Amino acid sequence: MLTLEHYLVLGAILFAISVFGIFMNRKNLIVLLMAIELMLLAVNINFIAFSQYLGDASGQIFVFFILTVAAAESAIGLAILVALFRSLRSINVEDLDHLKG
Amino acid sequence: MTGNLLSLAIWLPILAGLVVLAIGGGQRSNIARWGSLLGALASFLVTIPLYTGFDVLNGGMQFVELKPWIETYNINYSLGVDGISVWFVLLNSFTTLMVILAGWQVIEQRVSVYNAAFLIMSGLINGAFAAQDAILFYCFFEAMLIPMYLIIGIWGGPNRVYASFKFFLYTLLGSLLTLVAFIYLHYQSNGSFAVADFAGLHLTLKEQSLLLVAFFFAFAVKVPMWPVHTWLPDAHVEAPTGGSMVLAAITLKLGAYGFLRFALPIAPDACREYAWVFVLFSLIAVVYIGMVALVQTDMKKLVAYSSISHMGFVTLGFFMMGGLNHNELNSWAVEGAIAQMISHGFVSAAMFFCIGVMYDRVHSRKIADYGGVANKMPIFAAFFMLFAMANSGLPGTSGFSGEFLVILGAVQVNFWYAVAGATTLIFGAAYTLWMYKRVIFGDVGNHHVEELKDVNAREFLVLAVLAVTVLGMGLYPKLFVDLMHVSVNDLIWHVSQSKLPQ
Amino acid sequence: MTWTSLNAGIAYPEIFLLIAACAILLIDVFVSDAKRGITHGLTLAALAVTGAILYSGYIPQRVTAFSGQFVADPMAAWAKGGILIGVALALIYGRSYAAARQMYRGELYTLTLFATLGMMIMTSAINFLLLYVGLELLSLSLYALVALRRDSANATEAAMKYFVLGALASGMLLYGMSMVYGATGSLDVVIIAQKIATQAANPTLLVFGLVFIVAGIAFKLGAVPFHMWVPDVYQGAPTPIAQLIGTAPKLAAFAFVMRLLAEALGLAGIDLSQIRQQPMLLPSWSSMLMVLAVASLVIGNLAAIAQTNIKRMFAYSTISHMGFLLLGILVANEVGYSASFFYAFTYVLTAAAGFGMVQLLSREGFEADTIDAFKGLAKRSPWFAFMMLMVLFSMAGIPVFVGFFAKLSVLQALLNHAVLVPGVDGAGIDIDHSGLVWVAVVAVLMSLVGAFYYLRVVKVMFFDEPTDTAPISACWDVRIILSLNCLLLLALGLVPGYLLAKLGEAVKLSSLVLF
Amino acid sequence: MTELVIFYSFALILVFAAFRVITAKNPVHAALYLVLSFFTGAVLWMLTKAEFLAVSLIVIYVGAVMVLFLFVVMMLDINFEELRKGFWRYLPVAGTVAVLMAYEMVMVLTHPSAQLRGAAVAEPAAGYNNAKVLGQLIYTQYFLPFQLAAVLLLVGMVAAIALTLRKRKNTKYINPADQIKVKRDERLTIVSVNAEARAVIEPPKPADGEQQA
Amino acid sequence: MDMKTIYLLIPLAPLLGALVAGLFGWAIGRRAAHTVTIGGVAVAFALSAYVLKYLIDGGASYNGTVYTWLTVNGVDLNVGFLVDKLTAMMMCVVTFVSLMVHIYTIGYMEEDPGYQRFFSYISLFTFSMLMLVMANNFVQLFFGWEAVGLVSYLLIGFWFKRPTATFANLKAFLVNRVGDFGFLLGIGLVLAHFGTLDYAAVFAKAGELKDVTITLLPGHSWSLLTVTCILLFVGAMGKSAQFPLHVWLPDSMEGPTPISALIHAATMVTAGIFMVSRMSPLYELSDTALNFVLVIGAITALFMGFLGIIQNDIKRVVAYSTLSQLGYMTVALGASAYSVAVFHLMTHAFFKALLFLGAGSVIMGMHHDQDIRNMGGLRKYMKWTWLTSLIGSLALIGTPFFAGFYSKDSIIEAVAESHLPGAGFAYFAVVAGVFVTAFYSFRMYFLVFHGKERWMQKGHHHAHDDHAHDEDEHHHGLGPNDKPHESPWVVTLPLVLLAIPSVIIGAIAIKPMLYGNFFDGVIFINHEAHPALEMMKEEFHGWFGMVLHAFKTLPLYLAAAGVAAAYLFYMVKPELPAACDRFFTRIGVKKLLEEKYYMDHLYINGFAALGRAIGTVLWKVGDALLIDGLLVNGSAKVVGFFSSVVRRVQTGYIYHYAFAMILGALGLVTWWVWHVLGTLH
Repeated sequence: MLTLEHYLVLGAILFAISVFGIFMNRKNLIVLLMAIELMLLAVNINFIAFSQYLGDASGQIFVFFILTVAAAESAIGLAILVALFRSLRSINVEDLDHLKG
Repeated sequence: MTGNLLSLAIWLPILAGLVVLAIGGGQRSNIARWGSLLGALASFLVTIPLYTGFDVLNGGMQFVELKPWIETYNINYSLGVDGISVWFVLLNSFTTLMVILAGWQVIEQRVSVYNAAFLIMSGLINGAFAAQDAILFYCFFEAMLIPMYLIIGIWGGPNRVYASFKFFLYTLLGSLLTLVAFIYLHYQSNGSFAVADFAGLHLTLKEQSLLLVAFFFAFAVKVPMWPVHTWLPDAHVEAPTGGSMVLAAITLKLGAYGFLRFALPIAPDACREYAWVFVLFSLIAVVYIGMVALVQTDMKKLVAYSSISHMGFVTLGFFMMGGLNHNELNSWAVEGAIAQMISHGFVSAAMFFCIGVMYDRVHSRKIADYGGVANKMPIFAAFFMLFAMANSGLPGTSGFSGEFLVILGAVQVNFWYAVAGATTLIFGAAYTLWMYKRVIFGDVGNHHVEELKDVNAREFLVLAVLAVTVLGMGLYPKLFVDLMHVSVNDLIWHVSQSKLPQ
Repeated sequence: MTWTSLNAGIAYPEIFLLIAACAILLIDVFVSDAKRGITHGLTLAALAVTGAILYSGYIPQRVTAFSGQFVADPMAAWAKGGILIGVALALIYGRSYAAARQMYRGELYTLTLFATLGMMIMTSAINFLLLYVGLELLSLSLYALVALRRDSANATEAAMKYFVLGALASGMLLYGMSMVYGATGSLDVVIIAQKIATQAANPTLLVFGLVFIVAGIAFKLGAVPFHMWVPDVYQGAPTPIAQLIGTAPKLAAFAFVMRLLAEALGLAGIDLSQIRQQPMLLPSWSSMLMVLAVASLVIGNLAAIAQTNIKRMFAYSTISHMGFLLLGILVANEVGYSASFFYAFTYVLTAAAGFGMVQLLSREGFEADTIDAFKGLAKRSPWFAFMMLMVLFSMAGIPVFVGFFAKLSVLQALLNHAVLVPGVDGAGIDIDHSGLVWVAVVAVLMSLVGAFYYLRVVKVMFFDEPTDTAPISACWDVRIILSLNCLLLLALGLVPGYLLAKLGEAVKLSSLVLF
Repeated sequence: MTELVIFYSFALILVFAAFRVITAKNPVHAALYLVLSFFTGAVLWMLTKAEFLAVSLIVIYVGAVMVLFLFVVMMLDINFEELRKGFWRYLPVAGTVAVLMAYEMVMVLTHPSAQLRGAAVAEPAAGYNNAKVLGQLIYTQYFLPFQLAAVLLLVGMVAAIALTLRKRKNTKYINPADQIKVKRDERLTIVSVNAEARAVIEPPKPADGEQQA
Repeated sequence: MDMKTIYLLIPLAPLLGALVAGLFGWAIGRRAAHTVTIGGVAVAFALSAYVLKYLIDGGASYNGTVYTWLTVNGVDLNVGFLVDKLTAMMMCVVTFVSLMVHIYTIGYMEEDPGYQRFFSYISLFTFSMLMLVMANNFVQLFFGWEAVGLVSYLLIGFWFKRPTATFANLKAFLVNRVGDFGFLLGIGLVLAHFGTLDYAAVFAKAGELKDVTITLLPGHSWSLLTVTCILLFVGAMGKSAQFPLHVWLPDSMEGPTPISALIHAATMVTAGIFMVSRMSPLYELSDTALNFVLVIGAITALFMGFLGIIQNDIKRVVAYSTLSQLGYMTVALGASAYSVAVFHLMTHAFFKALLFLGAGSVIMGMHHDQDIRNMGGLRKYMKWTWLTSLIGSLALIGTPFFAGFYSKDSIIEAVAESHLPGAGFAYFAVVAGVFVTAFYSFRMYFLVFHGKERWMQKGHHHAHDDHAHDEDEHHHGLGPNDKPHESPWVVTLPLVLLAIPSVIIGAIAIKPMLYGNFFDGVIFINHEAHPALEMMKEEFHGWFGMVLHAFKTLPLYLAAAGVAAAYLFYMVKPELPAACDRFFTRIGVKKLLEEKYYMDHLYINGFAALGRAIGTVLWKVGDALLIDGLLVNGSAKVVGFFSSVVRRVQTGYIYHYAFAMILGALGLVTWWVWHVLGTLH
């Protein structure tokens, strides 16, 4: 029987993978953005699972908003990426080290 | 009029300072000078009624003012002076006047800021002495650091940055802990910050001890007691003359005053329990610092160390309080300590001023750069001699009264305390007069000394006024001490009671 | 569902602001670069009108709208007031800075207005979804604003870091929210609180979610170890934007924390004696915040010492200030919340003044963001040196500036709490509250360290000789408002009672009462 | 049972795809793996009868967001060889933390106290219409967030334009408004030529538009 | 004029003079300065004499308060006068000698630019000394005590350009401070146990506290009075230059000669003797203390006399003689013969002032050369000086009929009668001292006034004393062809006036002072315990009888032997001293004496150097290294170190930032979630 636990564990694993991706990735900013999308996916899985488990639609509404926000967020993230690339000529994460200390 | 004398004493100098800042900037140095002199004079005059109108038989707070300030925390604008604190208000206003005069020609840069800083500080210090609300006290106590920091830092000597930081952070350390203590007491006293309420609390020995530690850090640093004294020589050496005068004459007293007002009444049992620690530190201050002062090569540093040593006497006196050791009340040492505080206010201000007079001419504080000053500046040498003698505690000068009483009080508690304390007779004379000998006596030491000119009218005025106070307090200390009897007795009675929870 | 049932009236400020933002967005299209002042003026006017509406619509109680998702209470009103002031100050101080750096564009204003809207939503939202949307509205606008000076490598780098880490934090927050949702079956703050109070919630999921929520909040506040974006963003972002990030959002974040932790997860309005039967939710987040607060105080102050860039120094100091803010919140009672509220409110004013000074000294081609830029300011401009002095001492918490009273109120709450609940026995609430005394001691000791770096700036201003002798070129409005802002720090220090009382009252009136 | 098989198989694909997203050497591949993840995710959502969101996920993400990603990846002139170096160097630490994280999260969620074991994802009632339910909620109860979501998208748009739109120096473009506003005098200078004297010809003052070009 | 006003006037008149001369000396000129000061002192002297007369005639002694200086803990600390015969006698001595010195100074300091200042100082001194002797309580006593110390300091360093002078005055002040250290503690003990500082009240209570003991070290208890008296006596040791605190007095000769006469011979140095006599009701109760006093006095009397023998500086010879004589007085005190001590104090005041002033006159004549080896034959040139000096010397060595004889002989007798354990040694010391005194006195006398005029032979000769190397205007000495001249009348007149009492005062005063009722009610002697004076009283048969008796005792012959030896050494066989010198050098005694028993070394290279060394160590190690270096700057460094560590963590890399966040979240999960799970199950 498909249970809530299945979904939550899957969400947890996805979450961990995306986290792993964020601090493993030292070269490519784009992949970083993708990892964030993955994380949101994990959260969404949670919400949907809970929503269906609770028989309460508000969780799904939340997912809907997360999708919307994520879209806007990607737009801005990519825009920043482009702007960054224009000034830095690189999207290498390791090149982003002018601000430190 | 008498209703808000204390407020006047606090806010008048601050206001004067702001006015000086506003009108005396830029090239208008003379306006700044005269304006601040006027302000300081007015501020001093308004404190006179505090003395004349003081009810000697009343040990409680007088000239009380009470207005709510921050009602959320029940913090009040609560002022009042008793026989102990009234002197420091007067002393402070007086010293400020001297300081303004002392810096008259010497300070050429940013005169208005310099004078305003002192005026504002004067008001703040008055506030600290008059505050009867812990937070109000704390505000004044801390805010004072700012003008002093600037004074040392802007007009100070070559190493002024280090000194100013050390001064500020050292003293801040202690006061922050005290703030924690105050807040703790605030809760304990059911939401009151009134000092009197704090003193009425019954606290366990552990609580009292922790509070005492906090108070120790705040007030011992300010006094300064050994081993938290090392900021003082640096601060004194680097500060301009006026700064040193105020530091020595007033701000050190604040620390000692804090002990009287907070540590002793609030944590009497802990004070009794750990009195030996304080006595030990005080005696170390007298002996150890006395010896250190002996080998100083910088006049200001020497006088700074001497200040520490003298303040050691003050703290020694406090913890010789009869209630701490005997059942019988014994106010010798306490009144001696307070007299010593007042006297040290005059003497150290005078000493620093004297050094300032020479520094202004030669631009060196090194003893070795002088010699034979008496040949060129006989009047100055005479004054300096008087103050040096006062610094060594010669009878007939103010320096004697306090030391004498403290030693008399100490003998009654423990003979050996008195023995260690009385070594100041030797050390005090040794370091002061040895310096005097090397600086003033002898043949003209070098061409700088050769070119010296004797004191001008302004310097003469300051020296003369200080001389009068030093002699006056030496010859008739009763004038000063009579005011404090009742308050001191109250305090001692208070301290002699156990405050442990029943 | 009718218009009246929406009760939209209490959201008029937000509605107006939204309309105004859209209008300005449109108007700006027709404004040439030379006449950008129109946009500037309109934006300020919009903020002012929003404030006016806010003021006129003030209700001294908790009123909800939009199906219980939006609440207007005195706390929100005060917070919004602070936010509007903070944003307005950022715009005013930043005008010439922006003009000199190709940032003086309509987007600066529209995005700022949208960010403001986000902040206002954050303060008033009592639904996880709305909270999230408000947060994102703010965040997205800020990401863009940081990068607005797109030719600057530092700005875009800062934006990128901010963005990536912000998204990560959002992810954590969402994850936490999903867990709480799963545990309580609702996104509504009030219902969640009720479920928790009646033990109708799954404690494991709740605590699990709580951890992630705290992490998300900590990021927003910039608490250690979720702080690392702060210095880089402050330094990299154009100064007005750094100011924007460093001021108003702190208030929004405070409200956000209040809604999430105090109201939803904080057992607000519950008799303390009932704690016995409760899972350790309240003590959990309280002690989590304690760790974060102490870490922030220590790391923030220590790191600030080593800085040479004043914006970066401000950033670390912000971190430590947020530590202090958290100290008040973790007390988890009205006294503590009031204290933190006061802290956040005054911090907005203080930080705004600090950044204002940096911008005052900056000019075309000169950022003035190093501490050395302040060298000899007392000689160049005694007045502003004194103003900056007040700002710094206020930040350091020296009386009689308002910063002291902020710290005082927090410490007071902390220490009183320490004695108030000396560990309710049984029930497993095993936080040793007397330990909070030591937290307070750490806090004050770290203030001492903090005083050092503030003093260093004062030193540079007053003790050093100026290396840069160019006259200060700021226009009169900036001079006046900046001076007023700084003097306000002093005035509030002299008379803190009113604001303290009002904010305390606001917190009290706004508290969520469940039963 | 069928559900479980479907779940496990798609979940495995999802995890694999997610893993490949972050480890793929080429970001184009990563993006494609991400698409795959979204597809599998959508399938899993379908399993819970959340059809509307499953469709939305594909429409929004695969249809819009991922395309955007690919655009950017291809638009930027990136040296991928450079970006691939040293990826595995940090694996031990990062991997440990990630595994620990996953382990802890899973342990918490499967802990008996979480009471999730055996909690079936509820079967919706007959006649349940996912889209309708959501729609009703969004336009009533979630009216305010809905409006704000619109604002968010607006912010995204404004931001993206503000950050990326720039007037290139080499591109010539015209401003129609300027063109319309042009007057005869600005275009045509009538010079009275004196046949015998040398004429001094004032160059015409260029219009705003031209100057920009 | 009631008595109180008179008593007030006596100290205030010199004070007024001092203030006028000191503060306005620059305006009023020399003549006015010395007129006003001399006037003040003269008034004081006249009134003192009147007071003495009044008291001798049976007037009541006075004990009253002038004003209350301070009130603490219900105890009044007053400024007040106790005028009884002891006081009156002291007042007369002080004012008389002071008056003489004032007059003398007109001549002596004629060329000095600090003329007014000098007059101001000596008048101030007179005031201070009067305050000291007139005190009716310990506070005022201490006030006067320190005030005379101050003036002494000022006067020793009067020629402040000379390094030796400023060294000497600092030394004097500090050594005195060591004494005062004990003195103050003594006063403290008095207050602590008597509850008052008024003489009368203290003395009244002394009997009650006779058996009180105090525990200063655990397990040891001392008699309160013993401790108190010894502590008070430590003060006297400083002021009256008793071994081992005597080292300042010889050096104090750096001051102008008039003050050597006034302060360092006649008055101030006897303050200790006066004080102990005053405190007789206390000392009488402690044999231990008396014995201590006796032994200290004996040491001083004999060993300081030895040092006088080898001095070549005319003033130093007199100074060591003063030390020795002070030892005599102290011995008398120890023997409970307070009146004898005071008696010797008085006679000594006259003849020693005379000797000093005479020496000063010689110095003037020699143009400020003080080395007796350069003198000789001055008798011819300076008749008055010669004569008066001879009288002084005779008085000093105890020649019968001269004042010193009566007092010194009485001391020797008193010691002989004393039963204290140290009396034997003391007796030996004082008797041996007689010879020594006679020898060095007449050594000086012969060398100065008789024999060849050596300045002519040797030219400008410098003594080996360091100060003589000083190229100072006051030390130019006499050229080979110069002739010394007798000093002006202002100098010789005081000599004559002092010579008169030096001869006659002993015979006049011995009976009333020692054996009469002069000191009744003033000096208290426990005759049962200390019967010396009683026994002497029985043997006393008038002053003439005493002279006759003296021929039957050793001291007179010893004195004669001393004179004879001096004559032999310095008149008859001038080569003998060199031979002795070689002998004593060989056995090391010479060196010991030259180095003054190494006491100066001990103080300067021992205590003072040690103090400075400890100070340096405390400063450099304690303050600079440990407190500042380790604690203050150390904690700053630690903070700085952590700061740099924290700073380095902020690498600028997003993945590190994210990593920190993840770790933070993981930490929170680990700690709290597992925690909760643990508690739930």
